[in-house]
Amino acid sequence: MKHHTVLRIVTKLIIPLILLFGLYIQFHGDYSAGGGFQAGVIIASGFILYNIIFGLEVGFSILSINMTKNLMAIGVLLYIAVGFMGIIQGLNFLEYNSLLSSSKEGQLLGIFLVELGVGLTVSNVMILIFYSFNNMGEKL
Amino acid sequence: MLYVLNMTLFLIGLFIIVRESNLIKKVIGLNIFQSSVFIFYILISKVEGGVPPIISADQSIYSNPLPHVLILTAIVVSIATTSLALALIIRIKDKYGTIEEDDIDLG
Amino acid sequence: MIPHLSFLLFSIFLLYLIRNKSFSGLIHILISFISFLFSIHILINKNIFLYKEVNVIEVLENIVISFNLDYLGLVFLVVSNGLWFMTSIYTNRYLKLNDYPRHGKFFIFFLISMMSTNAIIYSANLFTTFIFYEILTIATYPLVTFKSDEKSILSGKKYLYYLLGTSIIFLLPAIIITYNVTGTLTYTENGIFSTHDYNLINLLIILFLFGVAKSAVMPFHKWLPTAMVAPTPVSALLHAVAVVKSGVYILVKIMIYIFGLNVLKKTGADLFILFASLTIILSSIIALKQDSIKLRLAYSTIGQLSYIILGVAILAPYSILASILHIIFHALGKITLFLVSGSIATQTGIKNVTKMDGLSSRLPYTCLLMSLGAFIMVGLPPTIGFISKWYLVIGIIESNQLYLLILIIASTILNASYYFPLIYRSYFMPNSINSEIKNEEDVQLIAPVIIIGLISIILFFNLDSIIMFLEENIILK
Amino acid sequence: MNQIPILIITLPLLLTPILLLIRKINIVYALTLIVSFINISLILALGAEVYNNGSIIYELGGWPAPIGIRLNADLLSCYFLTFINVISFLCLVSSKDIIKHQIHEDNIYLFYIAWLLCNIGFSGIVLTDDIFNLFVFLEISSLSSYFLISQANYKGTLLAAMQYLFIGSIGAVFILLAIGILYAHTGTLNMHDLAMKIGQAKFSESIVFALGLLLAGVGIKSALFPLHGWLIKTYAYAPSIVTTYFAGTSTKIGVYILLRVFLDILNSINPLEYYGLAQFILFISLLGVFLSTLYAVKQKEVKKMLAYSSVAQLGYIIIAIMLLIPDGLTASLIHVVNHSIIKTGLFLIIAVIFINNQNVIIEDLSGLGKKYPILMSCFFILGLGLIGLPITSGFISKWYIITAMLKSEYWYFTFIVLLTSFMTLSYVWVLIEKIYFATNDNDDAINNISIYQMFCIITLTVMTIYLGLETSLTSGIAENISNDFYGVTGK
Repeated sequence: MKHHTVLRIVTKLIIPLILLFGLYIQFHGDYSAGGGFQAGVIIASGFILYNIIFGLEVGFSILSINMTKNLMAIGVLLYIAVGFMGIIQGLNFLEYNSLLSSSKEGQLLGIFLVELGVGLTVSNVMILIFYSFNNMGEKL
Repeated sequence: MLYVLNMTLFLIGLFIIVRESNLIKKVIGLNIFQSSVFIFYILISKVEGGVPPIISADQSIYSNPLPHVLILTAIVVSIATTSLALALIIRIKDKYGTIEEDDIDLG
Repeated sequence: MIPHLSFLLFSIFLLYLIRNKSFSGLIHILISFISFLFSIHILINKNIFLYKEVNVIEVLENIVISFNLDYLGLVFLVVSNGLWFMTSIYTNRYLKLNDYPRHGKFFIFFLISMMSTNAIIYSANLFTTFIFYEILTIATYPLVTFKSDEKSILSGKKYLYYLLGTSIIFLLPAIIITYNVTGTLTYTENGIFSTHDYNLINLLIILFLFGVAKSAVMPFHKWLPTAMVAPTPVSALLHAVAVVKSGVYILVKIMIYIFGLNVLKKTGADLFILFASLTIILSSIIALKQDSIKLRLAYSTIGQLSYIILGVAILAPYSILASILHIIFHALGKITLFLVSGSIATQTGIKNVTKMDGLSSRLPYTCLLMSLGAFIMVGLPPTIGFISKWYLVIGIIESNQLYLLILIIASTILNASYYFPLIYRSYFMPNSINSEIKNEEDVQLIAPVIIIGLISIILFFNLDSIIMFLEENIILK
Repeated sequence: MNQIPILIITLPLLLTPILLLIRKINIVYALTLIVSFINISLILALGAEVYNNGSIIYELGGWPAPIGIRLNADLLSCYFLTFINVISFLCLVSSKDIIKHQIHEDNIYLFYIAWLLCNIGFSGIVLTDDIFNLFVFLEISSLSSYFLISQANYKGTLLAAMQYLFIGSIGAVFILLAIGILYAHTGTLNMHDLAMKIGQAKFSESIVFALGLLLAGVGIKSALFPLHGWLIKTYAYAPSIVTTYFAGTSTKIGVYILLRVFLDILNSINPLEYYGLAQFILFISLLGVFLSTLYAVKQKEVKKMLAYSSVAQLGYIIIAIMLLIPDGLTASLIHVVNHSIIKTGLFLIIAVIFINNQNVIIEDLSGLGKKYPILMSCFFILGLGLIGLPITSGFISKWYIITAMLKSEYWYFTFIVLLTSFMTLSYVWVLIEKIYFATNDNDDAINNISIYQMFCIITLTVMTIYLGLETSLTSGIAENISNDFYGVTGK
């Protein structure tokens, strides 16, 4: 669809906005509506839009299938690593209070990192699903 | 009344899953089926006169936020199920050349 | 007890290691001899060994695998181990003459069967008995199907379904009910039932009677004739002595030590008498129609086993004495007959009664032994079979159940009418098939049988001591 | 010590992304095994702790209930955890040589990830103290199990996976809806809290509706009689090692949920007694036991035969529970473990010998007794266990089940149990006869059974005999649990 000029221009204009909105949702998740799940899906939708318009080859050059898998894994790892921080410091799993000196800031940092992990994983999973359905030959 | 509608949706979904032979339609039925339950959760979270549960000074009645959170998880599960089902359907199409359950010949 | 059992267990492994060697038969003889020595040792030092309970492992709450020996068990122990020794000599020769493959396997399972028989004799409670009862069934299965042809596999299946099936459907629930009602399964003097719920006891009696199908009480007797496809030593030792006798032994133990004679006096003894009498008569009638020697013997066994049950069920001291004597005497007589039929089949190929014409000229000693066995079975003097029947009659008179005399007389006539054709044909009918062939009688094959025959004759003239011993220790207790 | 419950879930969870990054078969295999092994030791430690000092409650993120999500490791959880993880470990150990033949090499790491996720799901279901979390873990395990099942390249595999997906999802949604209704009535999702509040909640028809939904959902998961169709297909068409794994675990999870929900959480309203549910299920299960045993007798395919036998054995378990007496619960708990071990062993032997063969018919077993003497003696012993003959663990469970039935008001049904166990004898014996007496005409080469697989099978066999002689591990703990269940409510 590269030759649809309107689509191309509009897409180029709109993708930064989508990503920005995704990031907004991501970072505001800890004290208002939103969070990693929604943000991940929104960011993925921006990326998928890009793929639809400019073709899969371009998409792969930015983010290959293996890369999405790796990022997915890293997202989960981040989540669990934060969880384990609590255990290492002698508290319960996912207890963030001790991440920083004051418990309130610790809470903030903890939920932020966890949401980041969730967002990373969700967006990459969405992209991966998109990729997989595109190359039907390749197995999930 | 809403609950009745909701349960109608529930039964429609169930009916499609059981009745349809086309696997894609079955997946759609499954989605309707699941959505009806999600809507049920949203219905029970509604509090008379409540507003969205974002804390502000001039409001004291909120809708119950917990079911929303729960249903978020359930939606994720539903997405996973759907995508897995679709992936399976693609492989079924590859292997048997059809997605009509009745036409698949195992013999 | 424990050394004896562990010796047998150890021997299984020994035999497994040498299973492919030709001398495994000799080892088997040696093992059986040592086992026999063990039983003699226990007999001599009975004051040390008897009534010493040994617990092995507590499986469930209050349910322990444990061993204990009483006088009743002692009698059976000596008989079965002695006959095992004799049969093992015979078996070794028999397998060689008949060219059976896989000797090693045969001896292993034979040994396992005898070990379980010994364990059944030693067992101190119903639970232990049940465990080894099942092991005995499974261990004899490969022996029944030893020929591995279609017929024997089919018979083996029938054998297994009958024995395991009845034990699953009748015996197991009977044991569980007993445990739940009484809280124990240990064999105790005078029984463990104190309940007066006679319906329950009658139900249990039926369950036990059908459940211990090894005692071959009708209607679950069919396995015994089908098991006759097995090689003769198996039929002889296991299906005339070890397996069926342990079935009867278990029933006798259940009657005396689980229900207790006092309870049986009030209710239930009639049930035993009813089924036993039916079995005695019906099996004799069926035996009349059998042409195959082994099948005739099998149906005769079914009838004779019910004599033992009948004897205990009459509940008079002398009838119980008769039962115990009959365990010994029937074992001696029937094993003689089976071994003889096996030697006849091995040496001449004759398996049917109608083909036995003039056999005595070909196998004189064998036929002599056969007549001896037949006399014991019918119960004619001067053989020991007469003694047990004598005491049974005394018991019947003592307990005033005179109608049973008719039964005894009828069954004796029937016994005679299906045993005498064997003797008549082999001695007095002219040999139809080429009478010129003079068979050499195989010494190794016939020697153990002669010994058993001699023992039975010697026993007849030295009965006082045995009866004294039994009276002192079992009846008067 | 008190971190153990979460570690049991998170350690494998931590491993999954790492595996996703590594993808090398051998390392993946080794790491999976190591983590599973660590898990088992953790579980044993946890079990010992719980047995001695009572249940451990773990608050995720330090939030107290009912706000936070908790894990609750009580005796029942530990009991299920232990055998599920041991079976998972044994199957994993023997999986390597089998799946190499069935799955494309590039996907093997995904296979192990899915396996781990499935096991995490099982562990999570058993450990969680939050009824919604139970649903989430259930879905985690179900989704990964759909994936695992679809990995074989047999003819009907994909369709079987698809059908399982649909019916499994329907079951899950039923459970979800039921949870929603319960939540609407009580306003809590925490199991302890729910257990307290459900008694005070106003009675209404919708609770009955929720119970029905729950029963249907759980019934699907545990292959309760009329809902067992998926089990036969999945067992027959899944990769053989997955069948082995599921035979011992997945349906038992259904049993766990049944126990947890109906006998623990909802105990205060006596759902089973009050609505006559117990009797209904009891009759249905009796019918189910009888019919599925009959089907098993008629089956020509070994895997389907064993699958029908599983349905029948699950029927025993459900029947024992539905007697609603402590002995019944004890019996069912004992049978859960014993049957798992026996069935896993049987399926594992089939899986190891017939690596590429989905359609194993009875004739294929001909003459195996000579080819694999040790394996087949294990098969024989496990078969005896399935029948329930003495000195195997199957005997102990049968003893308890019959005892329980005789003690209950349904003693006259004992006859059906006895009859079906006789029928079990008949179909097991058909196999054994084939193994030892039939001569085989096709000279297939003897598979190389690796020493690990041998080790697993022998371990399972030895466990069968050990649990048949020394019962304090099963019946002792099971009695404790059922006393807890029935003691507290004073029945």
